Amino acid sequence: MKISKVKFGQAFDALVSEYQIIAPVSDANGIAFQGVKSFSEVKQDYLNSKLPPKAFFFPQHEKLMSYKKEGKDVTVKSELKVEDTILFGIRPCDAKGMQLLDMVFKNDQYTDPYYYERREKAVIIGVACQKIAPTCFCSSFGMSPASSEGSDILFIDLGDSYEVEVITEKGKALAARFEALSELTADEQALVAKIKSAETSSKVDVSTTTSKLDKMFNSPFWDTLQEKCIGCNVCSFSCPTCHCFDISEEVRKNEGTRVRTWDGCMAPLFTLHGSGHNPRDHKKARWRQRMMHKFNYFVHNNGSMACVGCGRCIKSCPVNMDIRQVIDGANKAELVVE
Amino acid sequence: MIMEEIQVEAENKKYDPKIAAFLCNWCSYAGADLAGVGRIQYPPTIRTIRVPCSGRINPLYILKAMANGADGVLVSGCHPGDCHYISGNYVARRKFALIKSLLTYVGLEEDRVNFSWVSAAEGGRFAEVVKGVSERVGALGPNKGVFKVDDGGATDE
Amino acid sequence: MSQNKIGSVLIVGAGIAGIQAALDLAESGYLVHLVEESSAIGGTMPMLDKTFPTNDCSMCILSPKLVECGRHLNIRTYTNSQVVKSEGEAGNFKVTIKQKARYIDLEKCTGCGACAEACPVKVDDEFNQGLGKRKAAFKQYSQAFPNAYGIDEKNCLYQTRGKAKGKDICLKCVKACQAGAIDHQMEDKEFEVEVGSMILNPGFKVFDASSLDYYGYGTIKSVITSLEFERLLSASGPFDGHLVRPFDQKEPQKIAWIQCVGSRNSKINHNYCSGVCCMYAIKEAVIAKEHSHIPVDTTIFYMDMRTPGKDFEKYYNNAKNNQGVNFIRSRVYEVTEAKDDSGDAVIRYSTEDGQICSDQFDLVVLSVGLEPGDSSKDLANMLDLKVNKYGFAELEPLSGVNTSKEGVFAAGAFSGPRDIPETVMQASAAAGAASALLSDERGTLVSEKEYPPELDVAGDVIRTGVFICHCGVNIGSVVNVPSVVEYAKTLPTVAYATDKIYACSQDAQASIKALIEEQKLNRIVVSSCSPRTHEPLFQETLKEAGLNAHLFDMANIRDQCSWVHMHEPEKATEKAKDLTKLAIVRASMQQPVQPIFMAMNHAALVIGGGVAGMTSALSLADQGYEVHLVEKDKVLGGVARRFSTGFRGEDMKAFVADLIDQVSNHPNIKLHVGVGIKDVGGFLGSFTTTLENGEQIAHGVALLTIGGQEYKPHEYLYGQDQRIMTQIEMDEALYNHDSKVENAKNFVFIQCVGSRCDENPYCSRTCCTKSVKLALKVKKKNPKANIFVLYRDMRTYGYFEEDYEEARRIGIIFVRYSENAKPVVNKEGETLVVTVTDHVLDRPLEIEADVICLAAAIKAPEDGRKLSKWFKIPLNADGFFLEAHMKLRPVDFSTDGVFMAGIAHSPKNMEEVITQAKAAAGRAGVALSKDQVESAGLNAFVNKRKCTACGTCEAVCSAKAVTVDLVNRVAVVNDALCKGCGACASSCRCGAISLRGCTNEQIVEMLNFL
Amino acid sequence: MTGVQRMNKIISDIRETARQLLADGKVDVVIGYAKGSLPLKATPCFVHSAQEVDSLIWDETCENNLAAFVAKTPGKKAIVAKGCDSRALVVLLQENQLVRDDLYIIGVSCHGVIDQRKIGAEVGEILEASISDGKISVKGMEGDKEYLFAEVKDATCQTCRYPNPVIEDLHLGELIQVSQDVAAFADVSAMENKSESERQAYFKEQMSKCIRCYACRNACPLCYCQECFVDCNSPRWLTGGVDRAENLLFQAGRVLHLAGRCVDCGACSRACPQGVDIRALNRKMTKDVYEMYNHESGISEEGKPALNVYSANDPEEQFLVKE
Repeated sequence: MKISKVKFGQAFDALVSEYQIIAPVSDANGIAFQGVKSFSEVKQDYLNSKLPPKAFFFPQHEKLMSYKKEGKDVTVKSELKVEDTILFGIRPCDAKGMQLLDMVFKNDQYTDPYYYERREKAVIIGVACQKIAPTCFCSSFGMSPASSEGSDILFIDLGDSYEVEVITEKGKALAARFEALSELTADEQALVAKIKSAETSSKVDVSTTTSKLDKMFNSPFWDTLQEKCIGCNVCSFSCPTCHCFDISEEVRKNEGTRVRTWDGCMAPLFTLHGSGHNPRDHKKARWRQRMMHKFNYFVHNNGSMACVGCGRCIKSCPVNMDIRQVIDGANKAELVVE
Repeated sequence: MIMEEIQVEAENKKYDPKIAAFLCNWCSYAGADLAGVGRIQYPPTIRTIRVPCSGRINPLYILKAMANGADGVLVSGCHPGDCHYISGNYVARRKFALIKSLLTYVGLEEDRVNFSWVSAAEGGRFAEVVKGVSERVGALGPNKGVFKVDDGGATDE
Repeated sequence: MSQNKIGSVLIVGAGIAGIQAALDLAESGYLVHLVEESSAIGGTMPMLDKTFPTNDCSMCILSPKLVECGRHLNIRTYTNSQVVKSEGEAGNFKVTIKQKARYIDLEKCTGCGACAEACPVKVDDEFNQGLGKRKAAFKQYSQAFPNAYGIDEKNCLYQTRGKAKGKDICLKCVKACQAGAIDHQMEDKEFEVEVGSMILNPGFKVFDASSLDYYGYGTIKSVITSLEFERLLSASGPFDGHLVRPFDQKEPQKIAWIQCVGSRNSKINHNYCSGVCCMYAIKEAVIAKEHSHIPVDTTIFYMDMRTPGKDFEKYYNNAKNNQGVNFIRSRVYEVTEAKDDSGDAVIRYSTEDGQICSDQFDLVVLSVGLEPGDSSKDLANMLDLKVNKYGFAELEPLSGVNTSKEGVFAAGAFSGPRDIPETVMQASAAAGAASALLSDERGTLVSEKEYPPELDVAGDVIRTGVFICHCGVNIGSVVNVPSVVEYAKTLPTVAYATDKIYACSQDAQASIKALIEEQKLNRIVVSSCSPRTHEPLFQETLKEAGLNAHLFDMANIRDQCSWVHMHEPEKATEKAKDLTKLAIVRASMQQPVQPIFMAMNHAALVIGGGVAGMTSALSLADQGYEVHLVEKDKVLGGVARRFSTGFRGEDMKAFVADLIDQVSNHPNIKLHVGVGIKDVGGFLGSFTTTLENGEQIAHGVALLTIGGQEYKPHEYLYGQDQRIMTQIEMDEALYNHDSKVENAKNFVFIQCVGSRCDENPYCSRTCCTKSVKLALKVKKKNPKANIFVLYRDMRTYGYFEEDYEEARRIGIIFVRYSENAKPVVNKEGETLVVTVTDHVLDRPLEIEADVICLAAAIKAPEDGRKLSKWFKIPLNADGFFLEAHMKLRPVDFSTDGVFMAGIAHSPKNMEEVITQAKAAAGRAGVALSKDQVESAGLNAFVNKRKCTACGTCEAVCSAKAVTVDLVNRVAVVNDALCKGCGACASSCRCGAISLRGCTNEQIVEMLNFL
Repeated sequence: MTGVQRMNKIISDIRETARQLLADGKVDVVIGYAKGSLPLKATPCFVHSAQEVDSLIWDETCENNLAAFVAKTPGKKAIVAKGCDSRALVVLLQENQLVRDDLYIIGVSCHGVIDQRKIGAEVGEILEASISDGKISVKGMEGDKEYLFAEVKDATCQTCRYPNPVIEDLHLGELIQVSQDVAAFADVSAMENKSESERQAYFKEQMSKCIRCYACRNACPLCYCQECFVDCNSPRWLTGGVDRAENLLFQAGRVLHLAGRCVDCGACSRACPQGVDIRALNRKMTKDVYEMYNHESGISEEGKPALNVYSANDPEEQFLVKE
């Protein structure tokens, strides 16, 4: 089924009163996901956002609670604010990323209320990619520019209309609000088929990576890999699946807040203990951790690699460290016999 | 528009700014004491932090004071050449010149952050400096948050 | 000399000389009795606005010394006191002191000023030179020590009218004083002290200009003295530093200074140069320009501009060339009142070429000279000291500080006019001399306070005790003290808070001590007056209660709150709360700070074996210290070996020989002659110096007395004819009866050869006098000789003016030349011809000379640069050693434990060299007297984990206390040298270096509570 | 020689030098540039053996300041240094961060590097690119374009006065003449001349883009603190907040720490994934230091960072409170 962009636009604008709607917009810095009030604000033709949309469930900086002491009285207040939200225009890689984050923040051991409550109240409308950047390599992970994992509804842009694919129950409920849906023409069907069968031209072979990494903890591969890394957090912050955070207390006078902030494993401070000891005191250990976490530990824990091939880290890295080359390097690295 | 401005001005007049004042122990703090001995009146706007020397003032203190919502900052030390520690204020002077220039550049109102040299003998001048700074900071109204941070989040004007 | 020496010293006069000498002696282990005639210590310096040549604020640089002197345990200060009787001999004097009643109990007075407020009597304020008013209950100046008021019995209504009649007249002060300090029944008292030595520095008074009626002082309102002008400039003066004429408050636009008022005047038996007036006049002119809101035209009328001191010439040139001060070489006839009712004054004068002019000024400042103070004469009389014809004390030749009586030393203007650094030098020299005299008794009479063992508060829950002071009504009448107390109770860490009527009173101290114990308080905050005056008092209380003195902070809610916000009680209360809060935050984060002790090697190294070095070495050796004297030449004596006589006719050859003899035979002196220095390392207390022969000397202090060098003229055909010689060469020629001078008839002396020029912009100070002395010697031997002295300004300062006057009187011809028309020396055949333009006659003068004596400049020593690097000490632009402070630390370097004396500091005559050498030895002796090098401990400290060894701290540290250890890659603070300014901490980007008592954490936390 | 030939000569000289140094055991590692994985991108390259030297390249894409790596790389090392890299090395030497004897500087004169962000903005994602004799041909997702090098020269390089290394052990290529005999700060002056509110608005916008990834700091050769003030727990100079006021506090603090040291290499701005105009702040400080103290950082080994020294005549009128 398809919906004309005009009709969808009307539905979109109508939903604004009920939902916080997040959609891609064009700003001075490129494409960003932002709250919008009208469909006309939404950027139609875009590759992907500069930063991943994970911040809507897992903000870079979030007040968890606040407290205040007056005399002997202490008051504590939760700072969680949740709204019904629609995320529109999410690319398949990011939608998949969201699914991976779900595994971290909601699992049989722990459910993070801050993430979970927002995630629960959000509907993701994915939009399939039609342009594929040279840094895109999602096809390496069994996905494609039009895959639907993680989306509640997937759209495929047909020019004047969208093909609408309802994926989940949440998606179904929202899709019920769309009017004047119609069937696709044969040409359109062919176009959809073409888009759905597209693959990224860049691909890395990850078939043996996880098992290889099992044996690579002491590999000399790590010794030189990291030399050019400057230890910033660009890759972590631009990654749709990175989810490490730090919790700190911001106290002033007799009141304070507990805040959660993104953290990144590339910074030495990440693992620095209060004692001054740092178990990962060198970039070597940090890079190994990054690779292990994404392509080994996460697989063992959650059955999936923690990389969706969005290519953001490749584009943003100040020293052009390319994770594809790193995976490749790991695949080819000699094993040390212990 | 003009009416609004007048009103804003009138409201600003009512407000008492809070100014973090870093005074060096040997000159400016002594000058402030001397103003007291002479009963020279000035507005009760400053909150003094006594430091051994203006050379002790880390530029980050000034940023931090602004971030914490001080409406203004006054930094005062010995006149160049009079430093108790020989060259503390000379070393500080370069830092002060640069921070003032930088803050103005990024759009902090010029009158928020103030520097002066007040000697131990200049009680009257100390009062004048505080008066002048208070008036100008007062006229700007409360800290508008170019740096102000509240509970870990920014407050916009 | 007495066999029963006493380890204490009487110091008479508590100006800067008395204070310096007292501090030096008390710090070296002698009990000091400091007697001051007026009600407060400080002398003349507090009256001055800025000081030349650095334009330092006088009060700023003095006040730390006032505080230090005032609270020194081993300085007993007697104000309102005079010495009335003295008996005994060197080593053991009995001195009777008479102390006049102050009528205010020093123990009780808090210095709040309520009495002065209430006092109805207004009289002229002497401190402000009569330009302002004070009350009969008064304090001389606000920073005065003792920080207490006194009652002037000559003007007090009760004392003058009530007391005798038994009537309760006035007594408003008694009512006003909440501390109960006023006691109108107090009586004068006399008491005796026993001392081993005396240092006299009763100071000077300024010449009474009204005695010379042609200057119009006292009759023309716009004619004032220079000291009055200082008060006009001073921010604490009668017009708060606003430069106005006292009588009509008009801002003067045109000001004149008239030099030599009461100086260089033989008609009134003031045939000496006061030495300081040229510089202070220039300074006043410059400051007046800087000070005024409107352009000010300044003119100085002078005869010779005498700026021979260190960096003075530069100051003069700057005033003339950059600041636009006008200088008119002239003779002033009279000052009259302007006829236009403007109140202005008109100066009638003649210029050098004889023109008579007159000019009108808004204000005329008389640069009054210095003369002996009234009490100086009494003092000299009482002690039966030799005085000169002007009434100044006459010192023993080449002694620097010795009066005619053994064991009695003089400093400052007592023995003649001198400026502040000379005064301070003499004071340190006198202290050193007294210390040498009494060295066996060092430490016998001084006391040290004992305290209970310190409580260990590490890890304890912080319990802050807060005491809010009412200060009678001073704070309480404006600030709502109880509400501040209540507020304090709500703040973090506060375990106890209360108010006190007078927190500084004895009973309050006792109560604080008891509460520390009772409430288990481990941090104390007092909100009262200024920590600058009262912090030591409260810290003392903490120590007595067993708490570390640094677990403390003060909020100044009086001087900086209630007194300055008297009409806004609510806002003042809010501010008092905030200030108290900040003090609590800071105090709660204070940690115990322990003084730091480091080893002290009690040996001294003296580098340079000229007169300065030998004098210093002897003084230190006499003080009982081991001295190593290093001289790179093969013989001791330096340049003085070439001199025949001193400036007072002393036999220099004999003097130097005697000195060499003394140092060679002194058991405490080890000579290292004919060997240079290879390397120096270390710091105060533990230097190691390596000589060129490999020998290593360990020493605690170093004195640099490496002299200077004579300029080798490349002008005036010097070196091309034997008859052209420098002053030293001429002296030698005369001494050796060289036929060149013996048979000569025409002598030409050319001044400023290599001085006051582009190459060496400074004045060499001694050459004018030297030329006059040489000329007199020639003329007296051969009255028929024709002698010409070609000069720019005759700088025969002090008593040398007498020689100049005599020289003119007996027919020596003085011809002035100007900088841009220097004399020319030509050789016509075998005849030397000197051509010079005479300014009076305004035409060239040709002199056929048989001898030409060039006053060659004194230059900085060559080795200065090496020593500068080794000892981390600075040189000035001319290559001379740069002292720590031009005024108050004239022989110290900014590097602790290193001192200087002699020509290497700046050109000076032999007597001055000796004074400075003794001063350096005195200062070095203070350092050496310590068992250990002690530092208060409020020092910088390094977090090794954070330090990147970038060296920024090292670069910004003026005390040279921080160095980077490049092996361990960490900055290291030398606690012995650190002064605690914190420049390193604020410059450190990575936050590795911080300052005890003022850490980044503390400041940021205070800002968090703002 | 054509430009390409000249470049190739430099590349072969770099490789030969590296080969010799490594073969002779004079250095343990050569830090240079290799071709990156993306068009118009070079990447820092650490060559440990003579066999690997052929990965070294040199062209207008070599934008990283390699001085940032030197202190952290153990052993004896050679570094390929442009003018700005060499200036950073000078400051690092002045600040005891390097031992001169452990360092071999292969100096290369630099005409400037390409501002790929500018190209990307016009042609979209860059698919292919080639550089030849001052021309850059680009194939992009949004279209193809040919540029003259001068059109896409990085802003930093346009005002560069030190294209030739100021310290080096070996110089490769020809020296470049620069015309500016005084530093030009038209960019800073333009900003200074804007109104207070315009400037405030500009920096607010810039700072709101910052995500505090610290790429700017980490790419900077002179940000080598063990613990940056932003990471300090006691005292907390900044909260964990990521918003424009906090970001400005960070950036202002950082540029103050770089004042009188910054060598204006532009590495911070190029490293920024968000395109924050960080250089605008550093340039302001550079201008002030130049004008007030007549100081340029890292141009001679004898010099000292501007804030480590003072003069009694330093200007003060412009910052003292007007009375």
